[in-house]
Amino acid sequence: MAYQLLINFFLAFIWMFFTGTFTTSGFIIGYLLGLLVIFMMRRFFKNTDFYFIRVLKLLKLFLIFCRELVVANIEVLRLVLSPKLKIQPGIFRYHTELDAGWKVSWLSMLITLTPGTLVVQVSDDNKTLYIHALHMPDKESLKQDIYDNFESNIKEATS
Amino acid sequence: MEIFVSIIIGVLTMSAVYMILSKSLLRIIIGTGLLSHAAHLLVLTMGGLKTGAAPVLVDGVTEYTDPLPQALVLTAIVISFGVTAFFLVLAYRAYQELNTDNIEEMKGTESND
Amino acid sequence: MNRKNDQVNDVILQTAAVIIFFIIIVFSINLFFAGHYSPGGGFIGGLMTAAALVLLLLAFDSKTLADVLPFDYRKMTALGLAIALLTSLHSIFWDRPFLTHAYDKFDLPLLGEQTLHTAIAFDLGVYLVVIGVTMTIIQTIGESE
Amino acid sequence: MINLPIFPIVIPALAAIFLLFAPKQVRLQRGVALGALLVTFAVTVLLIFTVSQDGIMTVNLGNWPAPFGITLVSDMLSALLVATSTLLVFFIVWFATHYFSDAYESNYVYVAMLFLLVGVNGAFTTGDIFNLFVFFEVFLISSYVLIVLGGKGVQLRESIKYLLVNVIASALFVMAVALLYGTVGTLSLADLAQKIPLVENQSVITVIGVFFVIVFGLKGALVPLHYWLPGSYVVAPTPILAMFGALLTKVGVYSILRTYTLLFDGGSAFMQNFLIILAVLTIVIGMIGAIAYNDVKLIIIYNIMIAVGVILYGIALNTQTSLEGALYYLIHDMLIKAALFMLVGMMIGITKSGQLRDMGGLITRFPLFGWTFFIAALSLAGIPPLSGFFGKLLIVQGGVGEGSLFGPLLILLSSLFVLFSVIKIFLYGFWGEEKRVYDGPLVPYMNRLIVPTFLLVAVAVAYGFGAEAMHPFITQAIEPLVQPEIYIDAVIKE
Amino acid sequence: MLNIIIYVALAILVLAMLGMLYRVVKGPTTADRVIALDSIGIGLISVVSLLSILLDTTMFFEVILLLGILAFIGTVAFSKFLEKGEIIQHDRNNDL
Amino acid sequence: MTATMIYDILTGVFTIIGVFFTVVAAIGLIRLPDIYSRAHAASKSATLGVMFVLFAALLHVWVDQRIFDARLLLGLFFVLLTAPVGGHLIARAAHAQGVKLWDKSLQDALQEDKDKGIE
Amino acid sequence: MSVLHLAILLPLLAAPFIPFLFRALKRIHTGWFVLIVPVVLFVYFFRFIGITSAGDVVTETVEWMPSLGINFTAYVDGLGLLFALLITGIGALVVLYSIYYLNKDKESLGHFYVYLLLFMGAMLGVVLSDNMVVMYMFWELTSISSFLLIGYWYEKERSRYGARKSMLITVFGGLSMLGGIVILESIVGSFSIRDMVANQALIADSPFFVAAMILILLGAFTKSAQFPFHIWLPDAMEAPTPVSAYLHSATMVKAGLYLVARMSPVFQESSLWLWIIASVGTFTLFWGSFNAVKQTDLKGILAFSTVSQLGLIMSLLGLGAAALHYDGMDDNIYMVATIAAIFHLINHATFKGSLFMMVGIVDHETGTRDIRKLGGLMTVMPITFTIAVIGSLSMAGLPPFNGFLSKEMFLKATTKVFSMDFFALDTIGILIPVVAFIASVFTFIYSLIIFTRTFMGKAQFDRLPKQPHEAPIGMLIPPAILAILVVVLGFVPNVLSNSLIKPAVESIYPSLVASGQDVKVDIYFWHGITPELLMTIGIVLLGTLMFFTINKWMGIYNHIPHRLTLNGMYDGTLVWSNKAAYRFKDNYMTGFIRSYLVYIFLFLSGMMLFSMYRFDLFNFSFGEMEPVAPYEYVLGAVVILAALAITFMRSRLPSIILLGVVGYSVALFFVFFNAPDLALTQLVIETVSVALFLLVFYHMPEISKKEVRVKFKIENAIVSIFVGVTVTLLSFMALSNRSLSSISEYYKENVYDLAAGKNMVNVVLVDFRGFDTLFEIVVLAIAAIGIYTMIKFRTTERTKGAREHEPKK
Ligand code: NA
Ligand code: NA
Repeated sequence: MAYQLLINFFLAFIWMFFTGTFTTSGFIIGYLLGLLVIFMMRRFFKNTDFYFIRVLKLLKLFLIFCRELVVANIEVLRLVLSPKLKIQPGIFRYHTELDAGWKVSWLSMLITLTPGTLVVQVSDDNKTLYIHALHMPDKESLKQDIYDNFESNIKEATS
Repeated sequence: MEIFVSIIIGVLTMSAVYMILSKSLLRIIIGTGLLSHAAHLLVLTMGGLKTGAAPVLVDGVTEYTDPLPQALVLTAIVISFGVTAFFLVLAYRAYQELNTDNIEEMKGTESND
Repeated sequence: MNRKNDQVNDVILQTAAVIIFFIIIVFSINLFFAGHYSPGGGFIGGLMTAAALVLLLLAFDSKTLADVLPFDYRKMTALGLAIALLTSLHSIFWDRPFLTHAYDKFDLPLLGEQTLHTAIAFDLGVYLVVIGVTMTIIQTIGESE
Repeated sequence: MINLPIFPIVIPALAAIFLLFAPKQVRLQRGVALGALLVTFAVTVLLIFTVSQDGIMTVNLGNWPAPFGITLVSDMLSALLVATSTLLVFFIVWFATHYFSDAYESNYVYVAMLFLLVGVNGAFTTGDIFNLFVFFEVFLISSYVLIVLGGKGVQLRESIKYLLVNVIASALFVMAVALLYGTVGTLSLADLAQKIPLVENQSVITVIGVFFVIVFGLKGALVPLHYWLPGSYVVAPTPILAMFGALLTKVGVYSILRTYTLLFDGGSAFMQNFLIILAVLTIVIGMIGAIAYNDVKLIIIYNIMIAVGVILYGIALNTQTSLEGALYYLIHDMLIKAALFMLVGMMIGITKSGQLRDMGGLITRFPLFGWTFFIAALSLAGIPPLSGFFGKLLIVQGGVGEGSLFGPLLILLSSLFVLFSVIKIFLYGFWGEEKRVYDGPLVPYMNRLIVPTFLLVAVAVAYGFGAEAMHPFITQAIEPLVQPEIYIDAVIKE
Repeated sequence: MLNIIIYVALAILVLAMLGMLYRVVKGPTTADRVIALDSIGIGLISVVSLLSILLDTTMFFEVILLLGILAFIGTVAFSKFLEKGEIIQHDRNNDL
Repeated sequence: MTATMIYDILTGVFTIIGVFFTVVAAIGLIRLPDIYSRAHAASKSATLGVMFVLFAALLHVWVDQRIFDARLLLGLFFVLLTAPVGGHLIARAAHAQGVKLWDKSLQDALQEDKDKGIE
Repeated sequence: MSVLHLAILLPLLAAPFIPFLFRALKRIHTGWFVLIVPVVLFVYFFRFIGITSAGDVVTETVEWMPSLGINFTAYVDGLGLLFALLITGIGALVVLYSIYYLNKDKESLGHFYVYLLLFMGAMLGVVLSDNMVVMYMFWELTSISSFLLIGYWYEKERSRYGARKSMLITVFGGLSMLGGIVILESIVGSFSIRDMVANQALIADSPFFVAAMILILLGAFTKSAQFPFHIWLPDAMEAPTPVSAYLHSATMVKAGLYLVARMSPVFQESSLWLWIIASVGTFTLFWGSFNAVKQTDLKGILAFSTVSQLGLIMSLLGLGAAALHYDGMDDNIYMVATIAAIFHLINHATFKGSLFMMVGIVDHETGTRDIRKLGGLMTVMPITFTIAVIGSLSMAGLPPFNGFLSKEMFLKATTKVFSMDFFALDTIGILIPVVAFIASVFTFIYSLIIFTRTFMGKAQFDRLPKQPHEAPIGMLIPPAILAILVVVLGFVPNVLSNSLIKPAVESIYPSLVASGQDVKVDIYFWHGITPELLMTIGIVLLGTLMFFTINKWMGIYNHIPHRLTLNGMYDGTLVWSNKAAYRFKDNYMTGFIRSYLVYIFLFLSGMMLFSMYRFDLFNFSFGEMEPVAPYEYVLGAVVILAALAITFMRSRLPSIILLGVVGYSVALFFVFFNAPDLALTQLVIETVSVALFLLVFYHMPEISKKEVRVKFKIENAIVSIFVGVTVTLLSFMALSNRSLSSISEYYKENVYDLAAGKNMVNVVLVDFRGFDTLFEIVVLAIAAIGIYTMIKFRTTERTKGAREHEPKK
């Protein structure tokens, strides 16, 4: 993916150099042209997918995240602002299948950013996340949500 | 505005002096920090507050706040930072050597005999 | 992994720190160059660069930082002072008062018309001193423990 | 060379910066520091002669017209003090190269000493009240570094007090500058002097002036702002102490001299009376202190206060004669105090104690040392024709000329206390029976230390004998103090 | 109109920050204080943003980013301080 | 209704939402029972609040001065990036310090594992 | 530089060569080289007699510091010449004597003769300088050389004690004299004594007249050992005997007399002058003789005797002033006092010089000076005995010696007091002859004691440290010469009359000389049966009676407790002043920085408020100002609350956090004040500072929870409120008085065109005021270096290279 990205940037600069337009718009045009070239040549890069697909997957992840952020924030709002605190917090374990530290980090950040859950600690082997939940009477469904919304998408985007 | 800030400066000075007169070295250093805040605010106040836009030239703006006190305060802030840092480390070293941060236990001995 | 017991997994911090480091560095360079025209300058730029370095220190450790960026910050301080002083000094060779800055507008390839100003060099001195000083202080204190 | 006034500041700074690159090379440190100081001194001599021929030199830094930039002003007063300070630091560093162990020398001691000189020379030269603050900070932070160097427990303890007082003083300095800027709207000393008469209510300026005197008085250890002085000075290593004693309090006194004559002399006698009271108190407390102790360092330290009080009295009178005296005395005291601190430092070095009861008979083994001390002591006491005399004479004359007897007689009486205190050191340290055997490698070592010390005393003696030769310079230095227009015109050229 | 909204918003923001300050002072644990401080830092960003709107200036946008950076570094430092007692480690794999 | 007015209204709305969330964060900080719960309020309600306000400022500058200010966008991104890390670190530090969960909490898996010596 | 100058400076110029001679030529006694100097000078000055006796003076001027009015004007008149001859003449004899007295192999003659020559030169300078500053310089040099000579055997505690005492007292006097000199200069506009004499009327009219007189007299009295300053003289006897003979009897102590004589023309018309000098002199005369009797050390007797004799001469100089108030022109009966003073000054030099040398011989040959051990030496030391008898009897005032003549004149002068109908002398002044009579009785007694107890009575040589025998001839020659002079002057006193005494007296009465009067000096033995002769007979009778009944009344001396004696007071003062000064310091220099700061803050606030009150600056008028926005009020409240809250915090973390709150709020204020650069900087600095606080204070203890005294808190609160209010009021004051506009307009107008920048603050920082910034970063750099060394370089931990200094190879 990095290789492809590099080539794309290189193409964008080449474009700017040829046209003599050293501006943001010049770069964007060059970039898009380069993207087109790479897409057409995608079979040339063996064993790897066209990188823009991954970008799209990441975009999807981001959108899901945004949705979760809003939905969950409203949920927290309800909890916090209700006259009587009806929360049942606690820390639970979440086993992840992600295989690299940075992926686990991203997952943790997403989990933490969405309300109601907060990663307290990552185990040494990067396999277990200790998550604090504001309201966890049904922790299995929480785990499932995390997996469905984030982990699976991260897997997909980075495989 | 200047009157209000002058009062703030007075309160800051007051707290600063109170802290400086206490026994704990930490409190004393905090006091010096407060005192320099007071001094810096005083410089700005003396230059006149909010008489115009931020002193960065922008087309069409003619009234700017006096840049000189700002520059002076900037210099003063940096200097007092350097000194405070030094002071802190001195306090730390003094604690290591003397095993106290109580200024009263650091009574001087101007020995005679 | 061979870690002592109290060393907990900092993977999240470290992952984020690397990204944030670059953001801060870019920001600090921007602050440094923008100084003459908008808020910023060598001083605040230097502090931001130092902040970026401190973030690495926090997320990793001083040995790691020293391996990656083998600077002697005391010498960096001295270098900064030398640059600032020599920049101030250059004018006396033209028999102008000390600290007289010179500037001119140049048309540079790629960058277009730019004002080159010896004040920038002076500010570079300030920038280096601030980094050097901040890092010297922090490293010295850090290592004393 | 229009930039001449900048060099006494820049050369030591360049040397110090250069030495920052090679902290562990002790020989390089010594050589560069001494070399730079010699060159600087040569420049200051050139500066003195240039100023004496062409009048006040000014440098509008950055080529910005005064009062918009910072202007350096080398009048004769500034040039003389800069030259004296540089020469002193040269001797002190020379002394230090033999005095300090390598561990000290490789821990930036010369760098800090050079920067201290930078600050002092800058303070003497600058023509801008805020820049004065900056230079104060330069020499203060250098002094902080020097005073804690070595990090013994007592040292750290007393350094805290020293720092604390000075940090407070610095904040007050900023406040004072703020009030002045708020009232007059400018920072250049000359411009201030020019605009202050335009301020509607002159008494506001007097009040701000009192604030400034208190700020500078804290540096100059004027009673009742002197409490920090004895304790913190006594813990500093000898060469450091020599620098502090000779230079730092004097900068405070210089600042009062400069601002009082230039800015705060108008309006009422309030200011003058205030200064006279401070001077008298300082002399009296100094006298009491000087006779109270049997610790050689402390004795000389309290003598600093006496000197400061005497000089301040001359300043306060603000007449041609008294100012001449104050300046004569100021330079004398810088030279001789440094020498005396070096001398008592050597005594401590030999006997391993600062207490007189542990000393005795030094003159038998070290005659040159003993006589050097004796001459220095007499000079400090103002025995003619040694250097202390003429300044004191002029100050006393100034006081009598103003119709006052109390001040002049007090100053004369203080000489007796000075003599009493330093002769005590001579009697019990140098005379008397030998308390220890001072053999071994100490002898050649002391013989090396005595060289810079002796030469410094010789300079002081020459200064006394050459009082006449100095006189034209002193007169020229006083001119802008008596007639501020000279200063103003030199800086603000219409 | 917008100015009034901003004014009111500013006032509310400051009040909210005062509430956070309550937590700073009250504690009870240091971590509570740190997190409240972090929030105040974030709140300051909002304050400066609103002030920029109010004063019609872009002069303070650097301040915004700076606040973010400082709040973050501050939080990291504080939590390291709390957790490890030292903020900067020499060599985390070998020392102690 | 001019475009400027619409933009102004949008700016106002974003501001109000942002401030609202900040207030929620403050209330959360005050009301919630333990440090871990409060960390939630701080690390997301506050974040969301500031993001809205920043967006309002971005919009305003864009409309008012025709500047799309990258610094604000960068700031937005930065807050988004750092908030979760900060929240995580504080919670972890508190736990390492031995700060107990609220007594009505359901479970503390981390403490269980620490006790077992796994973590 | 004239020959005269060279002559005066010759001893000083010769002094530096002495140590080299001493070291180079071990075999020859250094004294022989030194002797050349006084001999040559004596011969040189002797030639001046012709000039001065003709009423002329010699003046030579070397410009030294013309701009300060200090020139080395050598001035030889009768008075100066008399002293110059005494200094060089006695000097020559003393040097000769010292050659035999001091062993060249045991004593450090290199030092001794340097001091002696310094003294000789200094003394010549004193008596031959017209410029009073130059005279003062030489005056102090005599004190210093005396100090060095008294402390010659510096290992001995008594030597150091005596040296210090003499120096303190004489330098005190010297400084007083300097004060007087400066006052006189301020009146006359010149340091020249002749100018002062010429402007005597001007001085007399000055309001500072009395002050100047008293100050000058303090100089004279201390130097000439007048009561109560005489106490240094007996202790000065620790000096080697040649020194005692020279400095402490013949010359230095007479410098005070010289000064009084020299300044008489300036002051003597005042009644106070006469009164002070006459009464101090007379009392000293009594006190010295009274104390001499109880001494057991021969040198002690001589020391008090000298005090007494100096008092005598002093009183004569005082009484001589009456001459100016007497209208009878030609036979001025009061002038006899002055003539007697000058004559006795010479006589005293001869007999006291010989007596000191005699005592030196006794000491040298027997090893003691204690009259309780001595006795019967007459048989073994006949020559010495003869010298002693001549000297003593002359001192006692018996004929046919010179002492008799001058003593008679003295008594005559005192009786003249009866006829003085001015200055109230005819009433209370009657005490003067009475006291003089009593003193003379005691003088008679101790004079007898000197030679009877030493040379007569029972010999007890076994109690002496050495077996006594007559001294070597070289040692006897100098006292013998003096003794011969005693006799010769007794018989032919008038050899001196016109050559030395008359010119000297004329110097004292320039106004009389100017008015054409003639000083008649005619000294002769027999005046007939005069009151003074009757007094002398009475003295001899009463003295003899008392001498033989001495054991009956010696007890009176024991009734004065030591503490109340002047010596006791001197010692007590030194000890007490040291202790009291220390206790005083202890009381306010507590070593507590807090109390120091309280003083400093109180002084600051008190002074500022007082001066504002003094100038009535409390009515403020602010003019128009920007209104405060609501959010600014809120932020201000935050700052105030946080600042106040800090003072109540009892643990470190909240304190630091609150400090951060204040810092951040200040940064926010900077935003309000349109200071973006400041806001940026303040934010970062505040953060770094807080981080440093945490870093450092992690290792320090919690703030002590120990209950702090309420009083302490209240004190602190009062001081801090005081200071806070002061600062606010100062700010109000400045705000009310902003009449001038700032220089900043210049930056706004020129920042882009001339400095190519837009951010004014930044351009000010790197360009307009780049110099500030340059040294601001220097401050930062030094701070960092300091922090580095503070942590890395600890002498306490390592031993190697840890000491401040150590010997180097
Ligand atoms: Na050395
Ligand atoms: Na060495």
